[in-house]
Amino acid sequence: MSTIPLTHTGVPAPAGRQRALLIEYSMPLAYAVLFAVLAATVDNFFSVANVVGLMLSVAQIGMVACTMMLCLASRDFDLSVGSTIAFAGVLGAMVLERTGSVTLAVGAGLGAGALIGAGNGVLIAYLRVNALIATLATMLMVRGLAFIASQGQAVGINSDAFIAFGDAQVFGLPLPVLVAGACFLIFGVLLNHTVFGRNTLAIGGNPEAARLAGVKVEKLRVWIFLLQGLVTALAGLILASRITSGQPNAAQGFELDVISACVLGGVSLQGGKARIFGVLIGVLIMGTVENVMNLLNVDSFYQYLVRGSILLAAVLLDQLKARGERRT
Amino acid sequence: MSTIPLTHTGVPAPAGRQRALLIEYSMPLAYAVLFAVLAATVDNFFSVANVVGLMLSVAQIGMVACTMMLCLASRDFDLSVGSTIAFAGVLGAMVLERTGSVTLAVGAGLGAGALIGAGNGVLIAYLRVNALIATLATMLMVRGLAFIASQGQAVGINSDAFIAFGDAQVFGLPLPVLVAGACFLIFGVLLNHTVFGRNTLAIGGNPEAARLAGVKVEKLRVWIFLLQGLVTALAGLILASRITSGQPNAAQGFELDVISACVLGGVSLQGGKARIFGVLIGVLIMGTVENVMNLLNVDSFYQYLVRGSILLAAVLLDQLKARGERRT
Amino acid sequence: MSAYLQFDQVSKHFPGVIALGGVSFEAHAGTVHGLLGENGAGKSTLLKILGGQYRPDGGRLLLDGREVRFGSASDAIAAGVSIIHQELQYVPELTVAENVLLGRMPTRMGFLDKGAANKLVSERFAKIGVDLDPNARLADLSIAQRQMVEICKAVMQDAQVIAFDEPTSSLSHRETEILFRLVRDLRAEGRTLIYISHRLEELYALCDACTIFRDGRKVATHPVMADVPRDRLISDMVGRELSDIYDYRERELGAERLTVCGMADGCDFSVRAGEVLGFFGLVGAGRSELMRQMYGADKRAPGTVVLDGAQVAMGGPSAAISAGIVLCPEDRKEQGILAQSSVAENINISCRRHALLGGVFLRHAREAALADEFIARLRIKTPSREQEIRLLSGGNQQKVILARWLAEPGLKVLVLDEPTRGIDVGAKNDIYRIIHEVAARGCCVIVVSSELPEVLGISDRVAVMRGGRIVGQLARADADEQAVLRLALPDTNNDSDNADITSRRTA
Amino acid sequence: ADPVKIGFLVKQAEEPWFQDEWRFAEQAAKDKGFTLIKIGIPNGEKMIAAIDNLAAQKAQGFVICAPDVKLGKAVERAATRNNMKVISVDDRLLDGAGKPLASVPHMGISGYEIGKQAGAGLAAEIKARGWNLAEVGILRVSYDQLPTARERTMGAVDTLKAAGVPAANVVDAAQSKTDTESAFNAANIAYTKQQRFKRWVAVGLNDEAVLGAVRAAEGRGMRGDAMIGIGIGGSKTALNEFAKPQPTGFFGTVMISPKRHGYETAANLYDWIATNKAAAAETLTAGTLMTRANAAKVHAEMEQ
Ligand SMILES: Nc1ncnc2c1ncn2[C@@H]1O[C@H](COP(=O)(O)OP(=O)(O)OP(=O)(O)O)[C@@H](O)[C@H]1O
Ligand SMILES: Nc1ncnc2c1ncn2[C@@H]1O[C@H](COP(=O)(O)OP(=O)(O)OP(=O)(O)O)[C@@H](O)[C@H]1O
Ligand SMILES: O[C@@H]1[C@@H](O)[C@@H](O)CO[C@H]1O
Ligand SMILES: [Mg+2]
Ligand SMILES: [Mg+2]
Repeated sequence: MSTIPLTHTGVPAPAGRQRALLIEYSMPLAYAVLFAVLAATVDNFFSVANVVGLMLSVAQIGMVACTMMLCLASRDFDLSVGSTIAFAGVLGAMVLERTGSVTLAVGAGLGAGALIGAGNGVLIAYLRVNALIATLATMLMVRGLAFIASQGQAVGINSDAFIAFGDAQVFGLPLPVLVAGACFLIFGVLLNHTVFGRNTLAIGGNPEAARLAGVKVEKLRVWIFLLQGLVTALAGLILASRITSGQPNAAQGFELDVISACVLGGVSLQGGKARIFGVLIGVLIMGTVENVMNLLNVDSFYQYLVRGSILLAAVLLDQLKARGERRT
Repeated sequence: MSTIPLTHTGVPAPAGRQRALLIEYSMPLAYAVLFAVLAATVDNFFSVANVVGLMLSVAQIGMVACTMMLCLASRDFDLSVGSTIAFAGVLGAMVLERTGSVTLAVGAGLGAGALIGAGNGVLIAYLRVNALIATLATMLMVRGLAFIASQGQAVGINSDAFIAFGDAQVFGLPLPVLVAGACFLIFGVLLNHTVFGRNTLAIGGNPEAARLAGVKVEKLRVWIFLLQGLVTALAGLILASRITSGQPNAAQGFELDVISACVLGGVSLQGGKARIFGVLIGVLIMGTVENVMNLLNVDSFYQYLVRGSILLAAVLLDQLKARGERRT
Repeated sequence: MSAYLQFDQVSKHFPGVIALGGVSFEAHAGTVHGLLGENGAGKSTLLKILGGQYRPDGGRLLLDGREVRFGSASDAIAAGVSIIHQELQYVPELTVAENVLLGRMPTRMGFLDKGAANKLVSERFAKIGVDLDPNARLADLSIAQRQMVEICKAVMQDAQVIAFDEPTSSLSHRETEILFRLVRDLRAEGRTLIYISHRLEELYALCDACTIFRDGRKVATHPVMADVPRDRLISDMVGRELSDIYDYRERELGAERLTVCGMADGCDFSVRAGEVLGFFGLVGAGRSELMRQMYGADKRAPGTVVLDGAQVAMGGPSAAISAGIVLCPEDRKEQGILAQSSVAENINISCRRHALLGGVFLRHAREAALADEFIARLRIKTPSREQEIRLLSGGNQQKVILARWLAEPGLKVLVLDEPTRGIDVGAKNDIYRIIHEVAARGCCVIVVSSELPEVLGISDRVAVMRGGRIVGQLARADADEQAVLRLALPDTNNDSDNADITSRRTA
Repeated sequence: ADPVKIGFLVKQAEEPWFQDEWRFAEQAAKDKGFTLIKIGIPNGEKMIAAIDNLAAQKAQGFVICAPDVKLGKAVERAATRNNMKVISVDDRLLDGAGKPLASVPHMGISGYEIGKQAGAGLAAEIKARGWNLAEVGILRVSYDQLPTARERTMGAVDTLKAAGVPAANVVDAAQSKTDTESAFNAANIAYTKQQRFKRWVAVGLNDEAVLGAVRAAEGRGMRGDAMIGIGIGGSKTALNEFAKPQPTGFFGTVMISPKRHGYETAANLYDWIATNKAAAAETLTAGTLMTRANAAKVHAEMEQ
C-alpha cells in the first residue's frame, strides 16, 4: 500500500521550524536584549556585585516559582506560600533556639512546609475545595500560626552554622542563589523529562481525559502541593538565615509576586502549559526591574507606574508572539 | 407524528426539583441558621446598631462584588479594584479641595473609574493580555497615580455635603448600605433578566460558542470592565466620604476580599457560573465573621485562624451541595 | 434553477498544511449537497469559511450570484448562513432554550422574555419532533441530546443556507431519523443544504448531489447522487479500492476470558478470547455507563470483573489499565484529547509507563518512534507528531485517541465506545482490520456503536441494550437489522422504524 | 451606672509594639476594673467599622492609634455620632486641613521626634568613633508611602545634616514592602551604587528596616566597625541583635515606652468616663536610645 506523507503540503517544514525556534526563544532573547541595554546605559548595573545582588534578591521567588509553575500547570493555584515562608522561618528559628540543633530546625521547617502543602493538596484534590479559597484559608491560618508561635515577635538566630546557609559563598555565588539554580534545574528536568511532569500538564490540560488515561489525578495533585510546601519552607528557612531571625510578618504579598513571575513566563492559568525557561525569565525580569529602578533612584511613587508598565510591556510582547503562534 | 422522548427516564422530576430547590437555597439557609445562632449566643450581635454596622462594614465590598461577579462569570479577573477605590477617593477629595464642587468631584472620580475599567477591558479583550497580569499592572499603576497625585498624603475633606454621602440616613439605613442594596438589585436583574447577563455567562462558559452565535465578545468584555471600574469608583468616593479623606493607600488587598466573597458565593473562576444571591451571602458571611470576632474580642492572632476556618467551612458546605448537584 | 451557493477556487493554508487548495463547486436551492472526503480532506475548513470563522486565503464565495466576504460568524448569520459544527459549540451552564437562542434571545422592554423564549423553542421542538425540556442545563444532557440542541440552534436561525458537519456522528438511530425528517422538510422549503458525513447510507438516503474531496482538492462532483455506485464514491474518496470495509474473517474463538457481573441488574455478560462483542442500543440505553463502570471510571461502582479467572481490582482507570483493560471513551473532546498537547504526547500519555528509564524518566526517542509508527499505521494526517492535537481534523483526533489505546502493550481487553465516530471509510477499514488483529492476538474486544451496519459488520456477537439492561445477545448468524432493532426499540411504533431502516439498507 | 467598657484600636495589631500597648492597657483594666475591647484597624474602612462595632457593644469611649493621622475628622465624627469619648495614642490625629485635633486628648510621640533621636544617636556615635563626617554614607531606608515612616526617617536625616554630614551623602534606599528582606535588597543596591563610601550609618522606619540594611552591609564585608544602624521601636528584633556574642552593625534602637502609652491612655480614658475628669490635652513621651550597653536596663524600666 502507498506510504503516507506526514506533511501533505508544499510549505517547506524548515521555515516553520525556524519560526517555532524563534518563538520558543523570543522571551530569553528579549531579556538578553534588555539586559544588554541596561548594562550599557545604567552604571553599576553590570557589575559582579550588582548582578549577584540581583540574583540574591530573586532567590526565594525563583525557588517557589518552580513549584508554583507545576501548581499552575495542573490548573491549580496557591496563595499560601507567603505565610508558609514566614511560618517555616519562625518555626526553624524557634526549634534552633530551644534545641540548638540545625538539623532539627531545618527538619521541623521542611516538615511543616510539607504538611501545609499536603493539607492544601488534600483539601483541593479529595475534598474538591476551590483552590483559591482553600489556599486563601491556609494562608490566613498559617500566618496566624506564625504569629501565635512567636507571639508576634521576631525570633532571633545565633547559630553560625545556620546563618551560613544565608551568606556562605560557593564559587563566588551565595548559597541561596545556587539553591535557586538547583531548583530550576531539578524542576526543569521534572517537568520535561519525567512522567510526573507530563502527567502534571495532562491533568491541567484535561483532568477527565487524564484520569481515563490512567493518571492518578488526586494523588498527583497532593504531591504537587506537597512539593510546593517543601520548597517554600526551604525558601523560608533560607530567608530566616539571611536575616538571622524568623519573622512572623515576613513575605506578605509574596504569593502574588511568584504567580506573576510564572504568568509573565508564559505559564497559563488555564493549566496545561508551562515552560521552566519562561519562568526563569519571568523571575529575572521582576528582579531586574526592581534593581534598576533603585539604581536609577526612581521615586518610590513612580516605581509603581514603572513596574506596571514593564509588566504590560512584557506580556504584550508575549502576546505578539502568541499571535505568531496562532498563525502557525 | 409521535414525538420521541430523548430525556433520560430516571430521576422523577418533582423529587429532582425539590432537591434542586434545596440546593438553590442551601447557602441562604445556612447563613440564616448561622445568623440565628449568633443572635442567640453573642450579646449585642442582634441589635439594630450592630446589624446596621455590619452592613455598613461590607457596603463597599458588596458593591464591587456585584460587578466582580460579572467579571468572573465571563472568565475574567480584576485585581485593580483596590487601587481604583483609593485613586477615585483621592481624586475626588482633590477636586473637592480645588473646586469645592461636589458634582465635579463625584464626576471626576466616576470618570476616572470608568476609564480605568475600560482600559482593562481593552487590554484584555482586544490586546488579549492575560487578565491577571493586565489588572495587576493597572493595579500597580493606579496605586502609583494615587500616591503621586496626593504626594502620599491623605487628602482631607471638609465639604459636609460630600461627607453626607457617608453618613446620611434614609429610613434608618445609612446611604452606603442603600447604595450597596441598589447595586445587588440592579446587577441581579442585569445578570438574570437581560441579554447582557446571559451573554456574559455565555462568553464565560464557552467564548467560542458565543462568538459563533454572533455575540460581540470583545465589546461585551470592555463593557463589563467599564461597569466594574465605575462601580468601584463609586465605592471609593463613598469610602472617602465615610473616612472624610482620600487615602492613597486605602483598600490594599481589597481585591482579594471581593473575589473571595464571590467565590464563597458560588461564582466559578472557570467562568459561566454566577448567582447574585450567592454573592450577597458570600459578602455577608465575610462581614459577619469580622463583626462577631470583634464582638467576642477574639485575640488578633487567633482571628487569622478563625477567618481561615470559616472560609473552609463555608466552601466545604458548598462542596457537599455541589456533590448533591452532580448526583441529580 | 441557478446555484444559490457557489465556491470559486476557495483556498486555505495553515502552516505545514494546505487545508484547501482552490476548491470550486456549487449547491442549488431546494437540494441537499453532500460533502465526502477522507479525514483531513478539508470539509470542515470549507464550512468554517462558509460560516465566517476563517477567512479564505484565496477564492470567492457567492450567495445567490453575489460575492460575499464574512469577517465574522455574525456576518455569516446576518447573510442567512448557519452551520452545525463538527465540534459541538454549546454553553454547558445555560439552558436548552438559552443555548438555542444564544445571541438572539427575545426581549420585552429590554428585559429577557423567558416565557416567549421557552414558547418559541418548545413549539419548534414539537414541530421537529424533539422532546427536550427547554429549561434543562446542557451540562445535564447526553452528547446525543446536546447534538440535537445544536441542530435546533442552527435550524432556528431560519437561514437560507444550512450546513451540517457530521451531525449524526454522536446520534443514535432515533435522533438520526428525526434529523432526516428535518433535513427533508428543509429541502422541501427550498433551502440550500450542505451535508457532511462519513456514513454512506446517510448520504444516499439524503443527498441529491455530492462533491468529493481529497487532500484539500476536489476530486469530483456528482450532480445526481443516486447514480453514483458506492465503490466509486469510496475509491474517489480514499484513492484505492475497498471491497468489504468490515473485512470480517471467520475465526476460532477461544475460551471465555472476561466475565462482567453485578454492575447493574441485567447487565451481566462475558467475552471469549479473540471475540469481538458488539453493543448496540439507542441513545441513553446505558452502554457507555456500563462500560465506564466496568472500567471503574465512575466512583462507587458495584459489581465484579473477572479476567482470566482472576478478579480485577476495581481501583479506577489506572487499576483497570494495569490489568490490561482499556476504554476508549465516547466523548473525544471532553474525555479523550489533551487539547494543547502534541499528537505524540496524546498517544504516549498512558503506555509510556512501560518505556521509562528507571521508572521515572521519559525515553523521548522511543516515544517519538511509537508516535510515528501509529501516525503511519492509522494514516493520521498531521504535519508532524509535534502538532497540537486540537489543530487536527476531528477524525484525525479520533485516530490519535485510538492509537493511545492500541499502543498499550499489555492489552487484554479493548473497549471501544463509538470508535469510528467521525472517521472516514478508509480509516474505518484500517481500524476494523486492527480490531481483528487485536482479537486475533486473543484479546477480548468490545465495540459500543450506534451505527448498526458497523455493529453487524464486525461483531462475532451482538449485545443489545435498552433502558440500562442487556435485553438480548445475538450470535453473528442471527444478528440482522430487524432482529437487533426489534430488541433495541421500545415495542411501540415498530413499523415506521422498519420502513425507514429498509430505506437506509437499500442504499 | 452601667459597667465601663473601653475600646483600644491600633493600626497594626500584629506589630509587637501594639501587642505591648494592649498588654499594659489590660493591666489598667484589671487595676481599675473596666472591660477592654481590643480591635486592629489596618485601614480607614476597618477603623469606622470598629468604632461602630464598639458602639454596638455599648462602649463609652476608645483609645486609638489610627492607620492614618488624617483620619482625625472621621474619628471625631464617628465618636460624636455614637457619643463616645476618644483619646489618641502614638500618632496625633489631624483634621482635614492638617491641624492637630484640639478636641481629642493625645499621648504619644511625633514620628519626626523619634526620628531626631535616632539621628542624634548616630551623630554621637560617629563622633565617638572619630569618623570623618564627609566620608560617611547615610542610608535612609525609605518607605514614603507611609507618612509616619517618612517623618521618622526625615527627622533622623535632618539631625545628621545639622550635625554636619553633607547633604550629598544621604542615600535613599526605597523598600518595596516594610519587611526586612525588602530593606535588604534596597540597601544592597544602594551600597553598589555608592561604593565610594566605606562607612555607613542607617536609619529606617523600624528595627526591621535597619536590620535589613545591616545584613546587606555584612554581605559586603562591612561589619560592626564600618556600619552604625539605629532602629526605632525597641522590638525583639533589636534585642536579638544585642544578644549576639559579637557586636553587629545594629548599634541601637530608639525605644519608646509601650507601658505608659498603653496603661496611662486607657486609665485616663477610664477616669474621664467614670469621674468625668478630662485627660490632659497632650502628653508627649520621649524615646530612649537603647544600645548593647544599656539594653537590659532600659528594657527593664520601660517594660515593667
Ligand atoms: N487551525 C488549524 N491549524 C492548523 N491546521 C489545521 C487547522 N484546522 C484544520 N487544519 C488542518 O487542515 C486539514 C483539513 O482539516 P478539516 O477539519 O477541514 O478536515 P475534515 O475534512 O473536516 O476532516 P474530518 O472528516 O476528520 O472532519 C487537516 O489536515 C487539519 O489538520
Ligand atoms: N452526559 C450525560 N449526562 C447525564 N446523563 C447522561 C449522560 N449521558 C448519558 N446519560 C444518561 O445515563 C444513562 C446511560 O447513558 P449512556 O450514555 O450510557 O447511554 P449510551 O447507550 O451510551 O447512549 P449514548 O452514549 O449514545 O447516549 C442514560 O440514562 C442516559 O440518558
Ligand atoms: O507605627 C508606630 C509604631 O510602630 C510605634 O513605633 C509607635 O508609633 C507608631 O506610630
Ligand atoms: Mg471535519
Ligand atoms: Mg454512549
